[in-house]
Amino acid sequence: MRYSLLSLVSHALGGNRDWKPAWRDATPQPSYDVIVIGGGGHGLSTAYYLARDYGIANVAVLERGWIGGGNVGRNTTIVRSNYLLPGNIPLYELSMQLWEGLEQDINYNAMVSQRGVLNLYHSDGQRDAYARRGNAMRLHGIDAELLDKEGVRRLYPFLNFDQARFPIQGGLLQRRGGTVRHDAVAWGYARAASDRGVDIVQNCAVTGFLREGGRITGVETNRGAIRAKKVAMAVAGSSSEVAAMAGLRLPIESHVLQAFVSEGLKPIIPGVITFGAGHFYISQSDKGGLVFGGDIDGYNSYAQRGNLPVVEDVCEGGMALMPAIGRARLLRSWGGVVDMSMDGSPIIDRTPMDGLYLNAGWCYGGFKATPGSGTVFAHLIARDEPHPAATALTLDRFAQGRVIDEKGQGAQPNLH
Amino acid sequence: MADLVHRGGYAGLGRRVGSGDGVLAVERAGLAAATVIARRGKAGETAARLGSRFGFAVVDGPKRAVSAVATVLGTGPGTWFVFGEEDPGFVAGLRAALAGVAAVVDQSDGQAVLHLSGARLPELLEKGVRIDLDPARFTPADVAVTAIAHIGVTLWKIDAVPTFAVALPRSYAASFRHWLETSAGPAGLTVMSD
Amino acid sequence: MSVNRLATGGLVDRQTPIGFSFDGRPLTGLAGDTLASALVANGIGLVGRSFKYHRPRGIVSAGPEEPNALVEKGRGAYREPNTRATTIELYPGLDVASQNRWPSLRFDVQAIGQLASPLLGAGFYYKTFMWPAALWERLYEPAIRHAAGLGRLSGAPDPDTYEKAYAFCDLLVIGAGPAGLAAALTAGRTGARVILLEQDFALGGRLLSDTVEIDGMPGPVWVREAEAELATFDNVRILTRTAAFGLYDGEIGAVERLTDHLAVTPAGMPRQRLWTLVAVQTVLAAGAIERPIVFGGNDRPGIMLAAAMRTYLQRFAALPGRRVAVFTATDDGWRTAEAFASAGVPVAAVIDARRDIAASVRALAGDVPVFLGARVLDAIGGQSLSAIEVIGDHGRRRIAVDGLAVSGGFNPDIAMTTHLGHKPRWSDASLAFVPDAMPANLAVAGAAAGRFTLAEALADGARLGAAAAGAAGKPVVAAPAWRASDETFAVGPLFHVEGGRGKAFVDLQNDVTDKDVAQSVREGFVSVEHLKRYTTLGMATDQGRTSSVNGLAILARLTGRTIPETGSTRARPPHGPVAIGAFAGLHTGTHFKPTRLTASHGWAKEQGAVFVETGQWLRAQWFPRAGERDWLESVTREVDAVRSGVGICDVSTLGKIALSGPDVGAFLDRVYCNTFSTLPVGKARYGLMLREDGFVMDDGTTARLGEDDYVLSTTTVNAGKVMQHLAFCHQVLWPDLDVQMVSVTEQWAQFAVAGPRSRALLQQLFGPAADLSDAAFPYLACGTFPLGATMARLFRISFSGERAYEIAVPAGYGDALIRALMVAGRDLGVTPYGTEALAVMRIEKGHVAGAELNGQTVARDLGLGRMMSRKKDYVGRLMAEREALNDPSRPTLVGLQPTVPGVRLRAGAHFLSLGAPATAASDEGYMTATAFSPALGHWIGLGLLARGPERIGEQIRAYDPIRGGDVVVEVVNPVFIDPEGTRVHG
Amino acid sequence: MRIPCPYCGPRDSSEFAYHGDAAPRRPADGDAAAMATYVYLRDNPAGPMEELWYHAYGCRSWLVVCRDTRDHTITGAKPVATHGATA
Repeated sequence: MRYSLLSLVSHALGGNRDWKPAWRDATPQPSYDVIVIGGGGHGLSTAYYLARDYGIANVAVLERGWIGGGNVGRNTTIVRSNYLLPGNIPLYELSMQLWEGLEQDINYNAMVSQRGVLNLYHSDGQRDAYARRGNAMRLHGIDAELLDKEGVRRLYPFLNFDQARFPIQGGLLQRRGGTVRHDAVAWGYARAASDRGVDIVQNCAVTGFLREGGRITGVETNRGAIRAKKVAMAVAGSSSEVAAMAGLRLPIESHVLQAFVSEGLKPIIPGVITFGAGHFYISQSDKGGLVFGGDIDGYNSYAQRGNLPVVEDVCEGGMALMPAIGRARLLRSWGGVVDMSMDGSPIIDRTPMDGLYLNAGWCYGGFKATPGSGTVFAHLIARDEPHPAATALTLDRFAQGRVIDEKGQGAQPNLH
Repeated sequence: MADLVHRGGYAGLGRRVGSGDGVLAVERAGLAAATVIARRGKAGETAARLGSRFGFAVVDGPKRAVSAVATVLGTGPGTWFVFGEEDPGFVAGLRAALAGVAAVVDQSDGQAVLHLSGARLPELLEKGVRIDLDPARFTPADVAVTAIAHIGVTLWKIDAVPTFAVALPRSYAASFRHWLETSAGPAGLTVMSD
Repeated sequence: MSVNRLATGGLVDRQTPIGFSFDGRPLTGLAGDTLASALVANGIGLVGRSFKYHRPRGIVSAGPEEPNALVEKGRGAYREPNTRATTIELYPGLDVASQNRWPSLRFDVQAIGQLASPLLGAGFYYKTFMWPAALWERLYEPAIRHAAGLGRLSGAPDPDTYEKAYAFCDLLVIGAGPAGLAAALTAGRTGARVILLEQDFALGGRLLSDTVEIDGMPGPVWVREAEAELATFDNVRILTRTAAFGLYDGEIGAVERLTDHLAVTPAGMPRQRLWTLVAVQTVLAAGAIERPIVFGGNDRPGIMLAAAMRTYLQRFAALPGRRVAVFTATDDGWRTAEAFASAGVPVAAVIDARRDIAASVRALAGDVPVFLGARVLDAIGGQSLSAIEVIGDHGRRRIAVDGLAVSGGFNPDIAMTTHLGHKPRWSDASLAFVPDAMPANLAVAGAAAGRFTLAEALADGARLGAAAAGAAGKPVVAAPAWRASDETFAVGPLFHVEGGRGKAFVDLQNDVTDKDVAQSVREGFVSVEHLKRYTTLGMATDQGRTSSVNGLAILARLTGRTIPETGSTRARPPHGPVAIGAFAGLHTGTHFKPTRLTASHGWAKEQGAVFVETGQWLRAQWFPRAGERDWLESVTREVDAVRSGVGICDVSTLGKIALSGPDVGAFLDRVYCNTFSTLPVGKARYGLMLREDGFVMDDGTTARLGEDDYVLSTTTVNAGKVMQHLAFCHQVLWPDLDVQMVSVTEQWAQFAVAGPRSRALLQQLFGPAADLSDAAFPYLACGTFPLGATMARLFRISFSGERAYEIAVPAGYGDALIRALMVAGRDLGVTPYGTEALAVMRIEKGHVAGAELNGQTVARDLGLGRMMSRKKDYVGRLMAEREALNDPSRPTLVGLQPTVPGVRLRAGAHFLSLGAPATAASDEGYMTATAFSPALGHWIGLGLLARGPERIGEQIRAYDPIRGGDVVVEVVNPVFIDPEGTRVHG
Repeated sequence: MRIPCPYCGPRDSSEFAYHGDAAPRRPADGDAAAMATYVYLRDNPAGPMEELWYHAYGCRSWLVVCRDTRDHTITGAKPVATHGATA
């Protein structure tokens, strides 16, 4: 069923009684060409692109809970490709370009809204670091502008320019960056993948791997064994746990990242603002909520919840940046479990086990990468070689010293 | 050769806020201070020698021992903060007394020390101190190394009135005074320094 | 007296009228009112507009669960959007306005959107607005954004202040209703430390609203006595207007409203205080929230929760209707009928969906018409309720009313029991979720536990209060036994009445109807989490308090499951919205982070220095002089002064760590890539520290002051990180080494004295007794010299490349020393210089600093590969030896200068070979730092360039499109000035 | 989260800096592969875990804290010195 204004009107005339499920709630078959573990954004987009780009539709996405319940449903909805290092930029820019055409491609309005992402700087050194980054973006054909203080003031006159501990000197602006309605991404990909024949299996938890010799040949689940020619993991937050079932140790820790939303307010913040010196970033949703976040809590956790000191830390940053939000109320918080990798960048690679493919280590960056991640992971699975946009994201880069460390923090995941 | 005048960490920061009555903060400038760190395996001996030097019992724990001339504060395993009344030879004497068992590092100028008292002190302290200062639990025998308003502090209690002492790195003195003034609020505060 | 105020009764003070205004209309209430009760008393039923359809809405509840009556409180910068009228305490001059309407509350043009409501069902926006794509951001989305949202922020900085506080206790009681008061009294009497939180301004909870008795006393009287007794205990602290919002690991967050109820804020008084509470035991006595029923037109102003109606009537003596009906599935609804009847208000009907009603309950209605087994199908009216349509054995009947009390059951307020991930249990008896698995040290009492009667509440409180006291070593001697009524709380399953003509709202604020739920189910959104996200059910400011269970029940029925099979969503903090300002406390503006000041700060300020943030420190960046046009002129003068005469710079902010003990040398050899055990006493050496992954962590000079005494310096920014790293190396990696270390950054004020005349200046300072000759005190020497009443440490080290010293004195003498240095150097033309001149000179000398030590470089990249010892193991050695990190194509440190003099260089430019296209594939590195070199008369730069050292003499592009710059530069030796290094001896 | 510092007593986790899993031991024999494993690979268990915390705003001790990563329950903390760390 194609979505359009016309279909909306015709359903409305029929009392909205004829809507069909957005995706088939499938029962697992005994075997598939590809099993994707994880019904989050990356798993669903991988399945969609396997079907769309490689004609591999005999695919199952196995989700232990309900689709979209992981980090695709608990993030701050920001999309951008303002990365620094050549190992990362191509993937995020591929992703950005896919966002730009996503809705027409999958016939689902995910509210891709290119309202601009601004990263503030407060010193000459930070300005130069952002210049380096902006120039790197431009070398990759990506839009980037370096604003001075007045440029920032024109966009956001209500920021704290005069009474600040770290006065704003300017910012790096990517106008093509913005926000996307996160849940809709999961649902849109699920619907589009399902329409192309992919089985989306909810409440199906993987409990182990089937092996023959050194090869992975399927998975054990709480709904029985399912065989597959290839098994792909896209379970960020739980990557280590699932990998351990295959006997692998990963350069990853699981950490909790909290995010927050205020009560609904009339529009005040047009774009996305990132206040690095205060560990704070914010945007406003179409419903009016201020959506904001900060640093991870900083300790290993699978609890999907954080603690009060970080809430205070984030709000301190918020008030330091924009004291106009003091009287807005924090309404909801949530916690996502993120894969923090040892260099802060993701891993998309084959594993030492034949037939097992890994997509992990997204740190905070997973949501914005969703379309690109699915595209390059599908390529890797289908072709058994890395997509040109993801050649550097290998698993062996750590041992080799080819780390992609945007922040220069080294092998200390909670600092990335 | 130039002679130099000494200034405490709160020099020039004295002020009266509101009624000024609720809390009194008095700088203790001119104290001699040293960090004492026991050599490997010598924590017990260091404690014993510190004790015999000053004539009181010193333990390896977050405890305070005090006499007319010295205050010994446990700040970490095998580590003490020792304050002496104004005596130019205090740190050197301590170093000699602990030779071979502990490192003695002069910190006389590194810390800014305030004595805090006043009827509204308990409510002021609970606006910054994240540990339980109930009189039954935190006594004049206790010491806490902790943080107030993102500033690392050493906190101890001088008497049951209560009078508290708070020592912090001197570069933070102005920021700490902001916390004091803001937190005292309508209760009022007087900060006195030289 | 206001139109709907009863002449007697209630807990309002008729002697104290209070003037306030609503939408500019002056009104009068009484002391003891909330805004909501004052509006009710003034006969105002229309209070707000809903989120999506802009439907007219009134007051639904009498507490923080209010979904409809949200207003903007205050004006100008004080405007506070989305404030629940039910939680605003009335004060003189209170000024509130309705929101989400234009041009007025009565006439709101956006309400026309209701006509299109069949098009605006669940998830409609996911299905359209996709063509043409360009219109989304230009047209569709702005329209959606404009229509959505509720109140308006002022856009001005919040003029109020906030603070934080921390408290500890044996027993924390959340909620001061009967259960909470019983717990606090029981434990308080033993001497246990108790903190009692109440979000209302008055203690008592339902005892203030209901006609119940304890020990023969009316509720409010018993509350008064309990409060008086609690006030006599030093060990009990009562915090009213304080709402607990979150259970976290080991602590509970609460927010206290200090001035929101005051007409005038006392000077220095913060608006709110954020509490972090640590309790040995917590008793949650938060009560229960009444549940509405979903039926046609159930959002009409005038339709209220039954217990809330009783609260307005009995606590506030305000009449929420002049002819009311009760629609209930609970026994409690009947008590509202009784309350109205005893107040003399005509009750048109009691409609109960159940047939089997206890006689004692049936008797509460007296001679009011009763419809059993009946339902309200539709509520009729526009901006107020005019009638209800009842369906039952009698068929359909329309009953004219202006108020309808609704009671669908009670939801225990258990959100806090689920904050740590524990799941509640569905109780078929209570028809509600009740606590099941519980977090450690948390217990639930009374209605919050699904034990609704007064007797149960008191008994729970006494039992849990005694247990907490006992755990604190204060056993209860005589357990209190309060006598109270044991009213019935039977409830029947009624969540939703189907078949009404009007819209039936499940989530009142977000305008989620029963049809939206049904459509979601058709579209496959059958997980409760999917339903919530797809329809926004439960995501309004009431956080689902009035909507979640009804939504679940409808979902369960539509999917053929039971409610427990359908599940429940997990509650997360905050329980009740909390001002963002409260979480920030006083850490705002310039006090966002502490500021560290050096001993010379006051002096530098006197000199008119411009300061720069360096980590938490403020450092003098340059010292402008009269007549200088810009910073460059000042900095150039400062650099010239150092290179030709003598300059002084405060370098106290560099981290300084004292290390001692027999194994210090061995320890330093393991943490630095170069060797320190061989450093002679009285000498200093530059050191480079790596991370274990082989990348450079920090650098600095370390001096050996004595056989077992070293002082190590770090960069300003990395001081804390290095201290932590050294403690890690010592305590975790090599605890067998006998090393003692402590930061002495604060102990020493340290100044660089640099330039050819630096020795002369110091000689002047120290006097002739000090032998500062090169023979006695050569380059890299360190020593101690008497200076007045103190001793100064002197290091002969240089960052500028000139002859230079660093002099350190105890920080108390720092201010005096800078003044003394200025005096001593007066005749030598001494010039203070700041960090900017420091940076210029380090670039001229090719010294690396923060821009190059960015965590992404290895020693080899910085031209420091030779420092890496091959004779010993140290942190980072093995990882730094990896092939990829020794690849010659890695960008390596070089100097850059423009081929055309006068052209400015900028850090952050990328390097491209001449003629190469501006693409990523051509990228060969970047400029790390630039400066105008006064000595050379042109701009210079340092950069990291692929195969850099091989390319000296080559011309390349410094590509800087983001600033419109594209400069041809020549690759040169990174040491621009005095490459032979003779000037340090000059 | 309250961490029971053996020296200072229970303190809020915001006083501490976190390092991670306490299990990996720095290899001493110059084996690059073992060092890479030590530096980069983690078990990252969902469950009880011994981990290193530094009491930065307190006694400046490195502690081994036993904590469950599923629910943050802390069952103990001891000084790293008694943990048996070796070079």
